[in-house]
Amino acid sequence: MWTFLHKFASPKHFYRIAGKMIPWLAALTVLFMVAGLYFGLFVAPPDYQQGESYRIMFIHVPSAWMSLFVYVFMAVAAAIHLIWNIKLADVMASSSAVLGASFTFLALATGSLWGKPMWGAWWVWDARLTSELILLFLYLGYIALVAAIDDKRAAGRAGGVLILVGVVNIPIIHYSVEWWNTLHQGPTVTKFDKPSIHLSMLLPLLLMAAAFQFYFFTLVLMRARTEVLERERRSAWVEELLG
Amino acid sequence: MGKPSPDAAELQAQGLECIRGDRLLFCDLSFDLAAGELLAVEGANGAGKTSLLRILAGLSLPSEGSVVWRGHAIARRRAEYCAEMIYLGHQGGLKMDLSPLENLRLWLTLAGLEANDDAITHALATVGLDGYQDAPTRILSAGQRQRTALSRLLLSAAPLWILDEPFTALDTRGLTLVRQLLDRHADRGGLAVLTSHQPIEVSGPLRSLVLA
Amino acid sequence: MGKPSPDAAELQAQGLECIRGDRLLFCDLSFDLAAGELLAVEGANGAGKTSLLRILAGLSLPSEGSVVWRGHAIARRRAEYCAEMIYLGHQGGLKMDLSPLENLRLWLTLAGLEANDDAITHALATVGLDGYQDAPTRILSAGQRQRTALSRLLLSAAPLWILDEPFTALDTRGLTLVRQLLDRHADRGGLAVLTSHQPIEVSGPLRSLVLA
Amino acid sequence: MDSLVAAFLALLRRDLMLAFRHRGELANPLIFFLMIVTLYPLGVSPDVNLLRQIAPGVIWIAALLAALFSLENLFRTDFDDGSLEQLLLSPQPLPILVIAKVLAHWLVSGLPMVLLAPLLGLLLSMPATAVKVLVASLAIGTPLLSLIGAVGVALTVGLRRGGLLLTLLILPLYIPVLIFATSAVSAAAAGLPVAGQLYLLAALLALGVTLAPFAVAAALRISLS
Amino acid sequence: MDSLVAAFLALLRRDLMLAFRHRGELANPLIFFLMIVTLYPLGVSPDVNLLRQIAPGVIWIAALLAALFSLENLFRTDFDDGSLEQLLLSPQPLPILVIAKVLAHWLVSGLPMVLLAPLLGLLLSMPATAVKVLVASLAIGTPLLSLIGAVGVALTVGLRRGGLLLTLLILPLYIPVLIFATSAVSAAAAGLPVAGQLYLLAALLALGVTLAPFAVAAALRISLS
Ligand code: HEM
Ligand SMILES: Nc1ncnc2c1ncn2[C@@H]1O[C@H](COP(=O)(O)OP(=O)(O)OP(=O)(O)O)[C@@H](O)[C@H]1O
Ligand SMILES: Nc1ncnc2c1ncn2[C@@H]1O[C@H](COP(=O)(O)OP(=O)(O)OP(=O)(O)O)[C@@H](O)[C@H]1O
Ligand SMILES: [Mg+2]
Ligand SMILES: [Mg+2]
Repeated sequence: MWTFLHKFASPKHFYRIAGKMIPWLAALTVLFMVAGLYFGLFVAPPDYQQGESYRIMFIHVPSAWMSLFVYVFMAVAAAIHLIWNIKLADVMASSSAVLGASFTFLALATGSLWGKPMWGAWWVWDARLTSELILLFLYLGYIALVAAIDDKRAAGRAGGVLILVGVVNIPIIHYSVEWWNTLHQGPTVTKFDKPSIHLSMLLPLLLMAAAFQFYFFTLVLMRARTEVLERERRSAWVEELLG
Repeated sequence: MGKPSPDAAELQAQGLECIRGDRLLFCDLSFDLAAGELLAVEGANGAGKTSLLRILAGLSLPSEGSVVWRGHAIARRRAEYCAEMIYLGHQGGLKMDLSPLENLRLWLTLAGLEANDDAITHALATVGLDGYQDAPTRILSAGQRQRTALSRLLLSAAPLWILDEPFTALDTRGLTLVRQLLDRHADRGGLAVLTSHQPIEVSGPLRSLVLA
Repeated sequence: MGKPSPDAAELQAQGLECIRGDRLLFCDLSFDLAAGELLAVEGANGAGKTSLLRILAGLSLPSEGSVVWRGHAIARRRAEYCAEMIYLGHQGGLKMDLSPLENLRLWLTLAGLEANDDAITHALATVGLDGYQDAPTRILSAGQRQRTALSRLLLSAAPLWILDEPFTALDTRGLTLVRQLLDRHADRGGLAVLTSHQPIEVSGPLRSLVLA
Repeated sequence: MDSLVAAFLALLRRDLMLAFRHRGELANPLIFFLMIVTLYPLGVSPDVNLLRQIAPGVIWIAALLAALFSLENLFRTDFDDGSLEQLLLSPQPLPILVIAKVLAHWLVSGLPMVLLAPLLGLLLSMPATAVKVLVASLAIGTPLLSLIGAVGVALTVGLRRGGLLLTLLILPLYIPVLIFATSAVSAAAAGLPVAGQLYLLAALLALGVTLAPFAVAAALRISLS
Repeated sequence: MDSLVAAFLALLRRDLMLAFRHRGELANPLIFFLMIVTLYPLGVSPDVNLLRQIAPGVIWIAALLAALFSLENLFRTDFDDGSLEQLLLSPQPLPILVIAKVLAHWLVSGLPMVLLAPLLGLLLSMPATAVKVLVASLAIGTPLLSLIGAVGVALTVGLRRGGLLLTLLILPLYIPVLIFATSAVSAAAAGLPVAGQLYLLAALLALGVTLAPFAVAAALRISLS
């Protein structure tokens, strides 16, 4: 296992293995996405309170989850990079940032689309909404910092430190709903002991969540591959590859 | 470059490589330096002298290779290495709003040495700053600032000196002074790595390393 | 110092006095400089060379006396004087985030000259910065920055050069280059006031002014 | 004359280029304002009525702070790298060059605020009429902030750690601008006429544009001597 | 060990000395803070009820901005004159030296605000119980601001014109502090218990004191390499 990891962590092997994984991941993304959309849009019944508008949940909730997940993923990668000095981890972190920011933006946009019928306003200064906005700022801060430093190695490590420091905000975003009584929905799905959501709605939600996960990994690997090529452009194997 | 003689060598550069931006400044650079040896790093403007010295001082990391001090990679034993090394870069590291005396006092304490005002005043007088020890550094001339920075060499017993263009802005008496300091350092078994675009005339042997 | 010969003199210092803090750096300092003459200001560290040059450039005011250019006190005709003079101080006046090309382009325009990219690229190549014209100045080495600053001398036809330690950080080829520039400038009837702690070897005559 | 125009444009261009060289920088003022405005619902209260009430003041104070924050860059970096020295040695009239620099500063720090104000007003639920006046007051007031700020920076540029001293010098001069501007916006929200305050602001701006460049030029010469 | 204590004290002393060398500087953060707070009655509304309502938020936001403003001095000047390089070359453990610098920053910028808060609370007509909690929240929160800020500055110190970038990096990290602190003060004003929020702040501070110095040290090494 360890040797496999080490092998995987070498840029050359990563490039090759990732190249093989991408088509499979892309196929899974499409599969889950189609299934999720089908169950979500055609099978799941309208909500007894919200009618049809609740269906935006199938985009909103997965992207909100992803916005948090990607940050944690980046934090883990940054930690690996800083502690063991594995360059590939940095490639992963920096390739994820833009995706994370996009998911966050998507959660914000769909959330405010949903907020209009639900709360009568596009935007309210509620704890969870605000903290999601802050998450967007965290991503943007990382992107700006990395872009501002010329030296790639230094940029990666500086960004890593920033990401790790920002991790404190993640639990705050997640628990903000419990700490302050706010407008936003409390945990409905993540209460595993007694899910307060009907199965016919839960199933498409989970399918969509899985689809988003696969989508993220597909894109991250694709971005990481170009990034690896860019960084290793001076090495023998890349020159050989590009002829 | 001299042959590796690992037993005597105090400072070793092992296969150093430095890449800045797209340019490879040097690669596979190795040398050993034994006690009492002075090494002049030479090269045209932009050859990579400053980059090399910063790597030797542990301020930046080489993209390949490592620097070894008394048998240990410096990245592993940073504190011990820093206690035995003085680095003087292009900038003196002086606070313009403090006097030379205050600047040196802090520097000595940070270096883990005892800050003795008499000793500092004496050192400042030696480098020709008699009467300036309490003036704010801001008003000193370029050469006087350089002298203040150099007076550290008098105050510490660190065996390794890493000096980036120590002769900048010095007048002829200043030059002589630094040369004498280097001579004495080598006599006592100290090591020094330095750069300079002016000839370095020391009485002992001076090895040189040319960066192309 | 040469005798005053007011007719031929282009630059005149008349009874200059400079006091910094409590110290009188120089007083009653007068000299004349005619076309084609180079003046080396000499003196130990802290003698007041930089202070004098800044007064000559009109950047600071002397406590007594005045600087006269072609018969007029420079304080009166600042614009005309500035158009005919180049001052290079300890700092190059380069923006680290811009490329040498961009830096020079702006400088030329500010100096009221036409900024011609080909001419600038050519000048940069002459000072040995071929291939660096579009790199951010931040990444240049100390000597390369100095060369960028010096390339102004190639681009302007100003008759008066005021150069504070132009040889700093230059390697031997850089030194030769600047010496050649000075020679050519004198041949063409230009004037220069400069300081340096390194010997200034020019082929023409070099007057010198020693500050004690 | 031609060479003066060329110098003016070149300087303006350089300062804008420096501001936008780092790819991200362009978006920064935007995010800065958004963030400062975000602090209020969080720190004060998310209550819509309250927010609407404090909105003009909050946006204007943010504009003021943004100007203050970015002022350091106006001459400080030029001073540190010696290019201010070279500016003073240009044969072109210094006050004109100063205007180029101040203009660049406003384009980077003030203009985005003017353009962003409608969005911020919306976020803080301001009424539409008030938003219009807010935009107008920002359009007239922010150049004034840049001009006044430039005088302060020019005076303190030679001093190390002038940051706080600068604030001390400038904020009292900013306060009249703040008062006129916010009172115009509040008047608009209350349905009252606002022309008086806006004319006053415009008069101040006219005064600033004619006098400030000379003050800045003089202050720079003193700071560098 | 002894030499570590000596180095710590010497660095602390130097930074304080630098701050107080210019006679005026000592009063500056204080005046800055006072001024920001006075902008509100001017810019927002002099209505007492409104002011009382927004007071905790306003005071805290001012504290936050004052911290942000003064941060530049924390490492930037040291970087520019090369003394940061020398700090990194000290054989003493860098995180400890970082603590000395952050402590000096807090003593100059944070402590005055804590001491001044009762006066400001009075000026904005806050009830006495709330003022007490305000002081407590500032006492726990401002060191946290200095610590978090230090990380941001350390990350951006090598970059020219880091001002806006710094804001972008730091403000998101400041927001939790702001939220807990102001919610404590509002709770106190409403007669609710506040121990929860203050404990949380204290926990964050404990976390900050133990972790931030390491993050700062790492960031400094990266920025200088
Ligand atoms: C701009 C507006 C909104 C934003 C920024 C936002 C943000 C978020 C975030 C960050 C999460 C993930 C929480 C976590 O897993 O810890 C989430 C989940 C969720 N949101 Fe929103 N939201 C918004 C509007 C809405 C609206 C209007 C509704 C519907 C009433 C809604 C319903 C939900 C639901 C049901 C969940 C799943 C909760 C769970 O089980 O964890 N959101 N939202
Ligand atoms: N980020 C970068 N990208 C590309 N090139 C760089 C970068 N940083 C530095 N360089 C180049 O690296 C070279 C080495 O610079 P260094 O300062 O080490 O030279 P040096 O030998 O000390 O020169 P000098 O004698 O002028 O002081 C320079 O040519 C410089 O242009
Ligand atoms: N404000 C001041 N108060 C007191 N003395 C000052 C002040 N400013 C400068 N000096 C002194 O003036 C002298 C002249 O400085 P200047 O920079 O002109 O010297 P220089 O000849 O250029 O020296 P170098 O060869 O070192 O560059 C120095 O001794 C300096 O200490
Ligand atoms: Mg060098
Ligand atoms: Mg000098």
